[in-house]
This record gives sequence, structure tokens and C-alpha cells, in this order.
Amino acid sequence: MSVILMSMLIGLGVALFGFTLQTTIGGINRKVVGRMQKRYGPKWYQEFLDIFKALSKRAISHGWIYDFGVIMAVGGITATAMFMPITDSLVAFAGYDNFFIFVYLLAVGMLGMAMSASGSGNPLASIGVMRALTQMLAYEVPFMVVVITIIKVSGTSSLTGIMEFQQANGWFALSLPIGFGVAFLSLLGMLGKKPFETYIAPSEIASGPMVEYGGKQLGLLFVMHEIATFIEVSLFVHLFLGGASNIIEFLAKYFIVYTVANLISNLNGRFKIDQVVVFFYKWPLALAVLQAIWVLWR
Amino acid sequence: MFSIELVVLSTLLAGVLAYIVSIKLPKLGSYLTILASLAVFSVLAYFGFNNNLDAEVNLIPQFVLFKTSMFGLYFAIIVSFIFFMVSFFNPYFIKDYKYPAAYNLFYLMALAGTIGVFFASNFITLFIFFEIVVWTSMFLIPLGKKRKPTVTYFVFSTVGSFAMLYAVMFTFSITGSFDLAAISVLSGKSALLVYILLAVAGFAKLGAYPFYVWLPKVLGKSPDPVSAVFSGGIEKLGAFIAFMAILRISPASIYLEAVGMYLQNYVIAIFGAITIVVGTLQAIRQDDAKKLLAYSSASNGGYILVAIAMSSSISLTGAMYHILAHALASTAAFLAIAVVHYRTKTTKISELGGMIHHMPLTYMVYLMAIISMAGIPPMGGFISKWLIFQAVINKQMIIVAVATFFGSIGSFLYVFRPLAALFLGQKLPKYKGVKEAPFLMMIPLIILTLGSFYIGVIPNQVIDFSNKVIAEFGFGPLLMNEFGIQGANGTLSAPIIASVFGLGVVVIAIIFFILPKSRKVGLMDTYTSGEFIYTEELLHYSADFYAPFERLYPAKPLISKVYAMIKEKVNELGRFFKYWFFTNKPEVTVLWIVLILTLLVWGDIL
Amino acid sequence: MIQYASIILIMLGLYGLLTNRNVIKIIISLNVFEIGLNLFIISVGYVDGGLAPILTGNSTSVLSFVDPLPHALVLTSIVIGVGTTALGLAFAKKIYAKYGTYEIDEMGVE
Amino acid sequence: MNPVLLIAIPLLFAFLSIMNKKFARPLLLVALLLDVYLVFTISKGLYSIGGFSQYGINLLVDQYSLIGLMVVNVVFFLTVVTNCKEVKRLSTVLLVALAGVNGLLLTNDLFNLFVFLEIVGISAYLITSGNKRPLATFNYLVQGTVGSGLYLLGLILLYSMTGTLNMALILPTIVDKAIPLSNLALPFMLMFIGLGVEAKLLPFNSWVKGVLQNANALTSVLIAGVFATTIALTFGRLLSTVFVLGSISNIVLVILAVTMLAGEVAAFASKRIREVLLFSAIAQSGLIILLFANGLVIPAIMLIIANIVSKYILFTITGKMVDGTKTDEIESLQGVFSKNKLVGFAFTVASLSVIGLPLFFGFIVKLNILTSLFSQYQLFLSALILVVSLIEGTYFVKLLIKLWYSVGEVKTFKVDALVKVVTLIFALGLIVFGVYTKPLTDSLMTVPEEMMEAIAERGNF
Amino acid sequence: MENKKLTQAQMDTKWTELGDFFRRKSIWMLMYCTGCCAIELPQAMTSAYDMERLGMGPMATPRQADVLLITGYLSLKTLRRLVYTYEQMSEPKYVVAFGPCVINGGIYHDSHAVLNRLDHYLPIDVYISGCMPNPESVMNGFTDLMDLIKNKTAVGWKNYRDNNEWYKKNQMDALGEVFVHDEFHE
Repeated sequence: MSVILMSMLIGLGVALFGFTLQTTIGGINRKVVGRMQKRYGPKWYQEFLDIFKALSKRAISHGWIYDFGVIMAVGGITATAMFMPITDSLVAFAGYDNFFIFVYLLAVGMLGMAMSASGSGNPLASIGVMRALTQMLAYEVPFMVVVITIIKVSGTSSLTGIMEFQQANGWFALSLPIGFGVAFLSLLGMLGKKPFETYIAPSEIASGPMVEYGGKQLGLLFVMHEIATFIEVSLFVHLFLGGASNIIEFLAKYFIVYTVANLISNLNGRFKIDQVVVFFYKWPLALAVLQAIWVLWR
Repeated sequence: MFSIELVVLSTLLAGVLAYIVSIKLPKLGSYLTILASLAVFSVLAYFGFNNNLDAEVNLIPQFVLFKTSMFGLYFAIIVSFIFFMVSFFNPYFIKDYKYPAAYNLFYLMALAGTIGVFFASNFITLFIFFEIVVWTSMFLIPLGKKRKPTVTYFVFSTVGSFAMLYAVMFTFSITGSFDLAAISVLSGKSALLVYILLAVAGFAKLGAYPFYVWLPKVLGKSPDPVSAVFSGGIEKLGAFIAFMAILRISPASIYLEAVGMYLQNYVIAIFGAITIVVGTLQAIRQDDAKKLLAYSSASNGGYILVAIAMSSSISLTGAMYHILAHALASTAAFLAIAVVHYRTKTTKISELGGMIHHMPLTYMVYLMAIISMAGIPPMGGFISKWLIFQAVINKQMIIVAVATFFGSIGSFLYVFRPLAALFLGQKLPKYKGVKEAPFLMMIPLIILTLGSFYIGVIPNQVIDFSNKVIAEFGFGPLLMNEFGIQGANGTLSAPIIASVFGLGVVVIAIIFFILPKSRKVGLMDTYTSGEFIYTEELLHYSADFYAPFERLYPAKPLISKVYAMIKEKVNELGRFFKYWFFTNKPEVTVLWIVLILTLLVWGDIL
Repeated sequence: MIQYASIILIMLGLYGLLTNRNVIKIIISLNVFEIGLNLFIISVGYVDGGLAPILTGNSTSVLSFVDPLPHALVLTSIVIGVGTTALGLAFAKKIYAKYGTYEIDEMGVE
Repeated sequence: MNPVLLIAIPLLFAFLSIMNKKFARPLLLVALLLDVYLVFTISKGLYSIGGFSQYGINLLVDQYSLIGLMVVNVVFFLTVVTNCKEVKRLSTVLLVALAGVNGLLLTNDLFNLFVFLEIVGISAYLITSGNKRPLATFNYLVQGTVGSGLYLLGLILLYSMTGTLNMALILPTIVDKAIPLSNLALPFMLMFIGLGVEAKLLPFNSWVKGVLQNANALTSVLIAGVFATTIALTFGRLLSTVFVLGSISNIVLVILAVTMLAGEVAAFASKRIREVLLFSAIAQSGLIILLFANGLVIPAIMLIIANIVSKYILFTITGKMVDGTKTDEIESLQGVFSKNKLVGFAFTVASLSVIGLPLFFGFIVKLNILTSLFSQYQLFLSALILVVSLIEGTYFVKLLIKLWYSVGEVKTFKVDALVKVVTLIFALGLIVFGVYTKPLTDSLMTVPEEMMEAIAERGNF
Repeated sequence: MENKKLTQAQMDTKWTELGDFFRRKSIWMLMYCTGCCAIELPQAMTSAYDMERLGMGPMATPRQADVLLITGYLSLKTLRRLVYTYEQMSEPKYVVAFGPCVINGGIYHDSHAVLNRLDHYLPIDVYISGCMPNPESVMNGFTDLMDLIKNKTAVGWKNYRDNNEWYKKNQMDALGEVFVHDEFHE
């Protein structure tokens, strides 16, 4: 029992670490993007300021489901983050860091947010949720196919197991280059980076699901967004880039992946939502399946 | 000791009793259905768990034989539980039916029939009860508003049951026995034929591709309790048959090295995969909440088929688990929609909105149900989907995997739609006085939700049971430890996930309540780009929810066109015969006589 | 020989049934058919050079008897044929009463 | 008791009834009652008329004909009782018909069978003349006459080859004289066609639609129930004890299969309730003869019994319904049973039994049929039967649902208590037999043996 | 009960004070770009002046925003929208007004459709002068707003709350009574 309690504390630590890390790196990235656009850019801790400011504001509430959804969303994402290994030895629930837990527990957060957004009664929020879900349907399937290949090759679905496998046999980014590319596209979709940010679309549907949020709900959703980004990027790092044996390595890989994704995002326009679906179901899925067949039945 | 025969017979008798009572007092009769189904469920559960059921047959004449098996018991307990749960809704809906007495009778007869199917010891018994279920449940359908689905249901069910009958008779003609075990004796082509026919029977009842067409029609149009019973209970007969077909028959065929299974199983898995995809795609575009759930039932049936077809310990456990989880969740969802229907008289998503403000409990029940149906922890559906995914990955069936993932993610889309547009969204003024579900309706809603939650957090008991079941098919048990289930490539610990999830929510909730209190505003006070909107309907996004996505695929499934064509062809043939053979001209018969005689004389026959 | 004749009659009767659209003519064709049939029945019992089948106590005559049974049968058959014809004519009258014509084509669709 | 009374009494009464029209109906009832009483008291055995043994006419009472007599006479009686009003004009004809029916079932002589066939036929023409559709009846008459003529032709050909008309002696003679099968094809085909006209087999049954389409309760039950059963039983006896199908069996099987399919498909395409039922009756008779042709006597008899009972219910109720509502369009009959629940119950039970759903007699019959077909390894035929009964089930369910549930205005019709009671008793009978069939199957067990024994015994008179 | 209410109000003040620390470095704008002054905002935001380095950024909805920018003249028609939008913002909230039109109607002062004094209808925290104000003065205005927040003198939203009746009366006077038929006809 005490082991589990300990694990839970570590898990909370991981979640907090993830939040801090992603918020920092997010801030740095804003600066990077600013420099790219020949601007000075904000301070590296700007994201913290934004989030805490939002948390301190006196917000509005559209009823209990509006609040409950937010709690469920952030709680779910926090819970997901608690399972995330940071290095191959630093993991809260050793042995239970199953890949599918992340996929489905992540969905709780999404569901909570979607519920809360729809509960606000704003049609723009519902449209945003609709787009987010449709996009999820698009990027998730190719990604999962790639991950099946990885799981089947490494013989385990535990993230630490996959990490150890890669440390022994080389990164999957190198041995499964096509899958790596596909998964990176999916990562862009997951992170909501351009060209896959249709569901936010600030000037079109007024930031979609977030349209009604202000104050602490908005702040918490920012927290959720940061943790979710942390989970998604870490997943990518662990699955393809051999994970990490120490924190520095993890930070480096994490920073590179996120920055590259962000840079690509800033060079792109925006897809329509049906274009997103068609895009993912055309080449990425076909390539992922082909690669899986090639790798598994070679 | 309690005899199965007695359970079946007394249920039938209770049905007759309920019929007689409800001629004068329909409501009392419907309470009787609650009592009767409670009795059936408790007897089965109590004596079944204690291994104390008696299979002897003394009263029912002829060839009816029963036997007890964990396999049958598992199904019987689930289905009788679903019948029991749904029966709470009967008193409220009974007054809407044209023939309330008949409803009560057929409800209990269908229950008796299902119990009979699950405990059947030979195929004749199985078939008899199977057909009883078919026709009794068939008469439950037209009590709703629409009559047409009855015929559709009859046709598809009968295709299934006749396929089964043919298989049974064929087995009999070869082995000379009606025993359930006889099909495992078959070999070669005959085994393949029986396999296909039984699979068709299972497909038809489970609503798998290409027979899923009846599900949306029947579940969408029949009375609400009937839809729930179909989705949670009667449909599971198909899974029962499919289990027997796929696991008990072993026709010699090509062994696919790549996926480690036989060709015919692979074909079944592919059909399951198609079912998942088609069901999901169609569910996404439905406007009727019940039809949407019906397509989701079809899609979940596809999961069960895929899991059975893979036939390994883990996949079979997944199938058993999915049957339970889906029964609970889908029934809860249907019942939640039934409450909405009962209160608002419509199930069209585009006509409803903001029901959460009228019926929060129903909303929570529906929410939990869809969490389970979408396979999200900490509900039962997560564990079953996890098990199935483990098996799919283990067998490395890429195409099937694509379909299962597609269905799994797609289920977020379709289950969310009623949630967003029906329960959430604007509080429409036309449903102003709508109240929460009546007390008696709440009971099953709450029990089903708790049950779904319980099996999602503590799966050990169910898996113990299903281990015993799959042992009957000769598969080893699924390994478990204190916290987790041992999968093919990972461990799952449902309690830990649930408690971590709980912890996360509690932590965030504490933070949330520390932060400054929010100001309450109305739903109409939303951001509209400065525009003034006074009509709730205009601020409610519910029609054509997934319009951009729906544009990408055709509205009507191709297969329904095929069925329409078959029907038209039969009609044409009928008109053809009527034109050529049934006229008022006396010479037609003479002509045919002459023709046949000429044929006889001309040919070499004479 | 007579068998061929009777078969031709039967054929004629059937041909008449096939080609005629007049109620009375149909009945006549039916009669032709029946006559052919009756002739055929009688022809079956015919024995070349046979005697009338009357028991005279002469034991050798039995072997050269014409078969008496078809004769008996044909009587019944003729009676039945007459009955049927009468009934047919009665119906023909009824048809005429209802439609005012004997031509089936002119009666329209029922 | 001598079974000849079964034929003689109605004939006698028929003559009496001509003397005094007033007593016609009472005489009919008395004759029927007497016959019913006789049927249950006669003993099995071979009765030769006039003591000519195998040279003369024989009446055979065995289990087969006994069951047939019981069913037919009881249903005949009930039909007359429940349709008293319509009977009045037809009493004499019905008496003759009764004699013919009993004769057909009892006779053991091919020519005698022809005579009874004609008696039944002529009475049937007269009965159907009550429909006020003289052309249809005329059509029936022409076809029936041609049919029986062909039967006579075949019979004579057979006689010329075998030299006997005794049904029990034909098979042994064929074996004794070693007559080649190819010679037998024509007579048997002719007889088959001849009986096929009366038995409503497909290319020879264009009369059925005209006759039954406009029939009232009495006519339709008599034609589709009583006469059809009698003809089917007669046909069955011929097919199982006389006919050597040999080379024509393929044609016969095709005809029967097509009859079955065409009947069901045509019923599927029909929009009038009487049309649906009459096409269904065609298909059923096709199935019955098919079973006989395959030598499956027991299932065939069970099917005949199930058929006559359910046809009685269906046609009686339909007749009354059409009388009451003045329409037989299914669309305009919607929801009629919601006002006549008991009648609707009987109708429903009968249809479910016809479809072959469990708890009803039809299910047991279907199971028996399939079991026997499969024990002969008749894979194609059984598949066909299943397909056909799927179509049948479809239109019956459609019909039932329409009759129980209305969309608009509901028409009403009155049914007198007697009809209600009788149909209900029959419906309950279907349920009881559906649950507990043992006495029936036991009594049927000996039928085929007895039939064969008769041939074997009397081959050496 | 009385006690608790007090603490609630105090809590809110505490949170606001705490928030002000972050807020002055993170101001999210909602731009109500009806007037010509809006043309100056892009320069202020992009590379030349880079508003983001002060922690400012555009937001899509009033719920998320801290400051409402009113860029130029305001017509009668748009006042209702503006008030509606302002009231949807969550507290604390600020208003920055651009150009002379919001002070006295500017060059449109004699138009029947233009409101001359905005501060009768909404509390303004900062005016930015110039017709149109150049980017430097825009930036200057924002730094002024940050100073005001730091000094706790940006209290327009409190004034609006405290003198709500007065503001409402002015708004009503300007707008007159609005007869609402449906969404498209007032």
C-alpha cells in the first residue's frame, strides 16, 4: 500500500515536472518563433505569467457541468501524466506504463474538456469540439498503426520496455524511418500545430472549444494543454528516440522534438477539417500499414 | 438445487400470468415483469455461482435437454440481468402500447427463450428457444410507433436461424446426433459448411456486416425498453452462437502463418472489422439518438467477433468482457435516452438540447455509459478494449487493427454527439417543464452505472469467471495478480488507473475550489461576436454535427441497396409467376400440359 | 389403327382448347377430347378376332374374349362426360347472362 | 361397420334432399354427424364391394386413410356448421362432395378413384359457382375436366400394361411382368398431371386464383382446406404405393419445387389477403406432394394436418373479415384485429404455425420434414424449403403486423360466437400439438409400414 | 454568515492583488476595430515594435481578454455591441481608447450617428492620443496601462460596477428603447 502511495506522490511530481518543463519550453519556443519573425519575443517565463494571471481572474461559470468538465479534464490529464516515465528508471508506476493507458486516459481529459465546452452553450465551442474529435479520428489511426509495429517489434507495450529495447537495438526513428515520419505528422495533429489547428482557428470560430473560458477555467485548461503536450511529446521521444537514460538526455530530446514541431508549424497555413481527414487517411496511413506489413512479415 | 427447466417454465407461466393480469390492469402486469425477471436473475446468479443448477428435464416433453456450463451461465446471468434492469421501465411505457398485455407476455417469453438458449444441451433445444426468442421479440417491436422494422427483423433473424437450422440438420445427417458436441466431430468440407452457416447465424443475430441493417431499424424504431433489451440482451445470442461456431468447429483449412490463425477465422475477423468501420461511420451521421446507439451496437458486435475470431486466451477474455461491458453500458445508454424520450417525446438529437439542466442524473448515467462504450478508463469498456487490442497486436493483424482503432476513436465521435447536442448545449424553452426521471427508472440507471464502474475498477471477479468459461473451450486462463491483468505485451492495473484518476481529479478539484469563485451567468450569455441572439435554437449547434466529415462518405450503406434490390427481385419474380401461370384464360393450363407432354415425348425420356 | 384415330381426336381436342376463345367452342373441344379418350379406352380392350365377353361355359372362349372391363369403364366415363358438358353449358349460359357474350376476349378483365 | 356407409349415406341423403329442399340442410348435418361418428368407429381392414375380392372395387381402411377421414370429416363438419347461412343452397352438392371426398380417401381402385375425382370435381365447380364469377368457374371446369381426362388416359395405358386397376396389385404386377420403366413414364406422367390439376401444382393451376380470389369462407375452406387435403392424401397414396416415377422423377421434382417457390413468391408480391392465402396454399400443396414424392409419408401427413387446421382458421376468418368489411385489400384492412382480438389471436396462431415457429404445431412439422429430408441427404431440397419458408414468413409477418396495427381508421366486422369458439379451439390445438406431439407421432409411426404391408400381403391374394 | 461574506470579498481582493502582479506583464487584448485607428495596431504587434515582448497578445473572445481596445469613433449602432462585449469580459478588465473621436467625436463630432463622449457609457482607463496615434504612442499607452495596474489605479471596472446606474442611464439615453422583434429586426 505504501508503495502505491509513494508511487502516487512520485506521479504527482512527474505531472508537476511535466507542467513546468512544457511551460518553460513553450515560453522559450515563443521566443524562438519571435526571433524567427525578427521580433524580440516574450520572456521565457511568459507562459507562467499568462497561466497564473488567468487563474487569478474572477471567471464566469455556465453551470456545474462547465466546471465539472474542467476538473475532469485537468484531473484526467494529470492522472495520465502520472504514468509517464521520464527516463527509463524514473517512472512512477513501474510496469504499468502501458501505451494504451496514455491513449485512453488522455481521452478522459479530452472528453472532460469537450463536455465542459459544449456545456457552455456556445455553438462555436461545439464546432471546435467537433473539429477536434474529427481531427483525432484522423491522426490517431496512422499513429496507432505505427505504434503497433513498435510494440510488436519490441514485444512490450510498456514505455520503459520500449525504451530499453531501443537502447539495446537502436532507435526506432532509424529502424522505422517511415513510421517515424508518419508519427511526426500525427504528433503535429495531436499538438494542434499548424496545419492541423483547425479546431482552434481563433479568427474563424473564436478559438473553438475555449471560446467561453476566461479566468481560472481558462488557466486550468492552459495547464491541461501544457501537460497534454508534455505527454504527447514525451510519448514520441520514448517511442522513437530511444527514451532517455538520464534527465538531461530527456530534456534535450524533448526540446528538439518540440522545437522542430513548433518551427514546422510556423511555416504552414491551415487545413480545412475534411482536408485533415483526407490527408491522414491517404499517405500516412498507407505508408504506416505498408511499413507494418514490411517489418512484421519480412 | 434449482432446475433450469423450472426457471424456464416458471418464466413462461409468469408471462401468462402477467398477460392475464394486464388485460385489466396493465400496470400491475408490468410490475409482475419486474418481479419475474428479478426472480430469474437472482435464481440464476445465486444457484449459478454456487454451481447448484440442475439440468434435469422432467416436465418439458420431447427432445428438449438442458445442461449447465459456465459459458451458458455467463451469458444467462448477463442477459437476465439486462432484462431485469430494463423491466423497471415497463410500468412507465406500458400505457403507450397498443397491446400492453401482449407486451408483458412476450417480454417474459423472450426472457425464458434466452435462458433456454444458453442452457441448451443439444441443437434442437437451442434452435427451439432461439426461434422462440425470435418471434416473441419480434412482436415486441411494432408496439412502438413503426411497424416496418418488425418484418426486417424477422427476415434477418430468420436468415440466421435458418442457417443455423441447416447447419444443425446437416450435422445431424452426418453424425446422427443433435448434441452440441457433435459439431466438433465434423471435419473437412462439411465442417466448413457448418462453420459458415453457424457463423451466418451468429452474424445475423449480432448484427454484423452484412446483416447489420436490421439493428438501426429495429433498435431505432421499437419501444425504448425493447431497444435496450435488444441491444444489451437479445443481440448477445449472436455472440453465443458465434462463440460456438468459431471455437468448437475446426474445419481443415489454410493456416495463415503471418497472423497465426486459420483462414476462416481471419475472414470472420475481417468481417468483424468491416462491421466496426461501417457501424462507426453510420453511427456518426445519425440524427436519431437511438439509431446512433444501434449502429454503435453493431460496431461493438464487430469487436466481439474480432475477439472471438482471434481465439486466444486473451482475446476470448476480451470478448467475454466486452459482452458484459457493452451489455451494461449500452443498456444504460439506451435507458438514458428512453428517459429523455419518455419526458420529451422525441429522440431526434436536432430537436433536443440542454437536457442536463432538467435531468442531471440521467446525464451522468449517459456520460458513464459512453465513457465505457468509448473504452475510456475507469469503466468496464476500457478493460475489454485493452484486452482486444492486446490480442490484435499479438496476432499482428494490421488491417483489423486499423479497423479496431478507427472504431475506437470513431466511438468518441458518435457517443459525444448526443452528449453535446442532446444533453448539453442551450436549454431549449420548449422543454421547460421537463422533469428528471421518475424514481423507479432511476434504480436501473444507477445500478447499471455502478456495475459498469465496478467491472472497470475491479476486473478480477469477472476475469475469474471468464477464465472458467474459456477453460471449457480448452483455453488457458488469463493471468492476473493482485493489481493487474497480464496481457500479451503489458500489464494493466485497473484499480491503480482508477485511483490515480481519482487522485488527479481530487487534486485539481481542490485547486479549482481554492481559486476565486466564478460568477454565474446564463447559457444565453455567450460570446456571439457582439451580436444579439434571443432564440435558444439559433445558438444550439445540433443538426449535421459532423457535416464536414460526413461529406467524405456516402450516406446510405451500399449493402442496404443490395437488400432493397433482392426484395424487388422477389417481387418481380412473383409478378412474373402471376402473369404467366395465374390468369383467367382456360387455355394456359392446357398449354402447359401440352408443352410438358411434348417435352416428354420429344426428349429421350420415353 | 383406331388408337391412332383416337389419339388424333385427343390432339384435336387439345388444339381446340388452345386456340378457341369462345365458351361454346371450348366446350365442344372438350367433348372432342373426351370422345377421343373414350375411343382410346375401348381400343385398349380390343382383341383381334375376339368374341363378345359372354360366359357360355366354353372354356376356350374365355381366352379369345374382348376385355370387358374397358367397356364398363367407358360407360361411366361417357356419363361423367355428359354431366360435365351439361354443367359447362350451364356455366356458359351464366357467363352469357353476365357478360352478354360468349367470347372470352370481349369480357374484359375481372 | 362397413366403411362403404361413409360414401353411401351422403349419397342417399343427397337423393333424399332433392325430394324435399326444406330438409336439405338438416339432412346434410345428419349425414355429417353420422359420418363423423362412423369415422371414429370403423375398424381397419380391406372391404371389397360385392365380394369380388381383387377383381372388384375395394375400400381400404388403414391408419393412413383413417387419419385422413377423421381430419377431413371433422373439418368438413365444422366448416358446414360455421357457415350455416351459405350452406343452404348448396346442401345437396355438399352431400355429394362429402361422398366423393370419403370415396377418394377410401378407394383402392384406380378407376373408382377417377369417378370420385369427378364427383368431387363437379361438386367443387358447383360450390365455386356461388362466387358469382362464372368465367373463373368455367375455367376451373375446363381445366378440371382436361386433368381428369388425362388421368383417365394414363389409367387406361397403365391398365393395358398391367391388366389390373387395383392399386395394391399394380406395383407387384409391374415387378412380376418386368415392365420397363420407360414404358411406364407416360401413364404415370399423365396421371400425375391429371391429379396435379386438382392438387394445384404449378403449371396446371391457373384456375386457383380465379376461384379462391373471390371465395367466401365456406368455398375457400372447402376448396383450399378439405378438397386440397383429400386430393393431397390421395395423391400421396398413389405416389407412395402405385407410382413408379423412375425417369420422370426429375420432371416431377422440378414441377413441385417450382410450385413451392412460385406460390410463395407470388404470395409475397400480392396485395390482397385472399390472394396471399391462396398462393400460400399452392406452395403448401407443392411441399406436401414433394414430400410424398420423396417417400416421406409421416412428415407429409403431419404437414397435411397442420395445413388443414391452419387453413381452416385462416380462410374462415378471412372469409368473415372480407364479408364484414367488403374489401380484401390488405392496406384497407389495417388494424382489423384490434377490434376482434380473439379472432386475431386464432389467425395469428395459425399463421405462426404455417411459418413454422416453435410452440406451434407447424414447427414440429417443419422439424420433422427437415430431419427426414436430411436423413435422405437431400441438401438442395432442404435449402430450398428453408428459403421458401423464409419468404413465407416474411409476408405472413407483414400481414399480421398490418392486421394488428392500424395507421388510420379501423374497419370492423362481426364474427358469430360459434366461429370464434371453433377457430379458437383449433388454434389451441395447434399450440397443444406444438408442445406435446407424442400421441400424434406415435399414431403416425405405423402408417408407411401398413401401406407397404397392404401391397405385400395382397400381392398374393 | 456576515463574517464569511466579508472574507469572500477579501479573498477576491487578495486574488486581484496577486493577479495584478502577473497581469501587468501579461495583458490580453480584445480589439474592437471599428475605427481607423485600428490600422496602427499591426505595426505595434509585428516585428518593428513587437508588442509580445511586453507579454501582450490578441485574444479571440471577451471572456479571455483583459483589455478592450476601442480604436476610434463609435457609432450609435455599435455601442450596444460594445457594452455587451464589455460586460462579457471577466474582471478585472480595462478599456483603452484610441484617438480623439472617443473623447469628443473628433472630425465626426457633428454626425448624427456618432457618439461624442465614450466615457459616459464605458469607463476608460487609458486614452491614446493622435489621429491616428502612431505605434510609439500606442506602445506608450500600453506601458501606461501597465503602470496603472501596478499602482492599482486602473479601477475603471470598479467604477463601472459602483456607478452602474449612471452608466446604464447614459447608455439608455443614447440608445433609446430598443424594440426587439427577432435577431434580424430591432
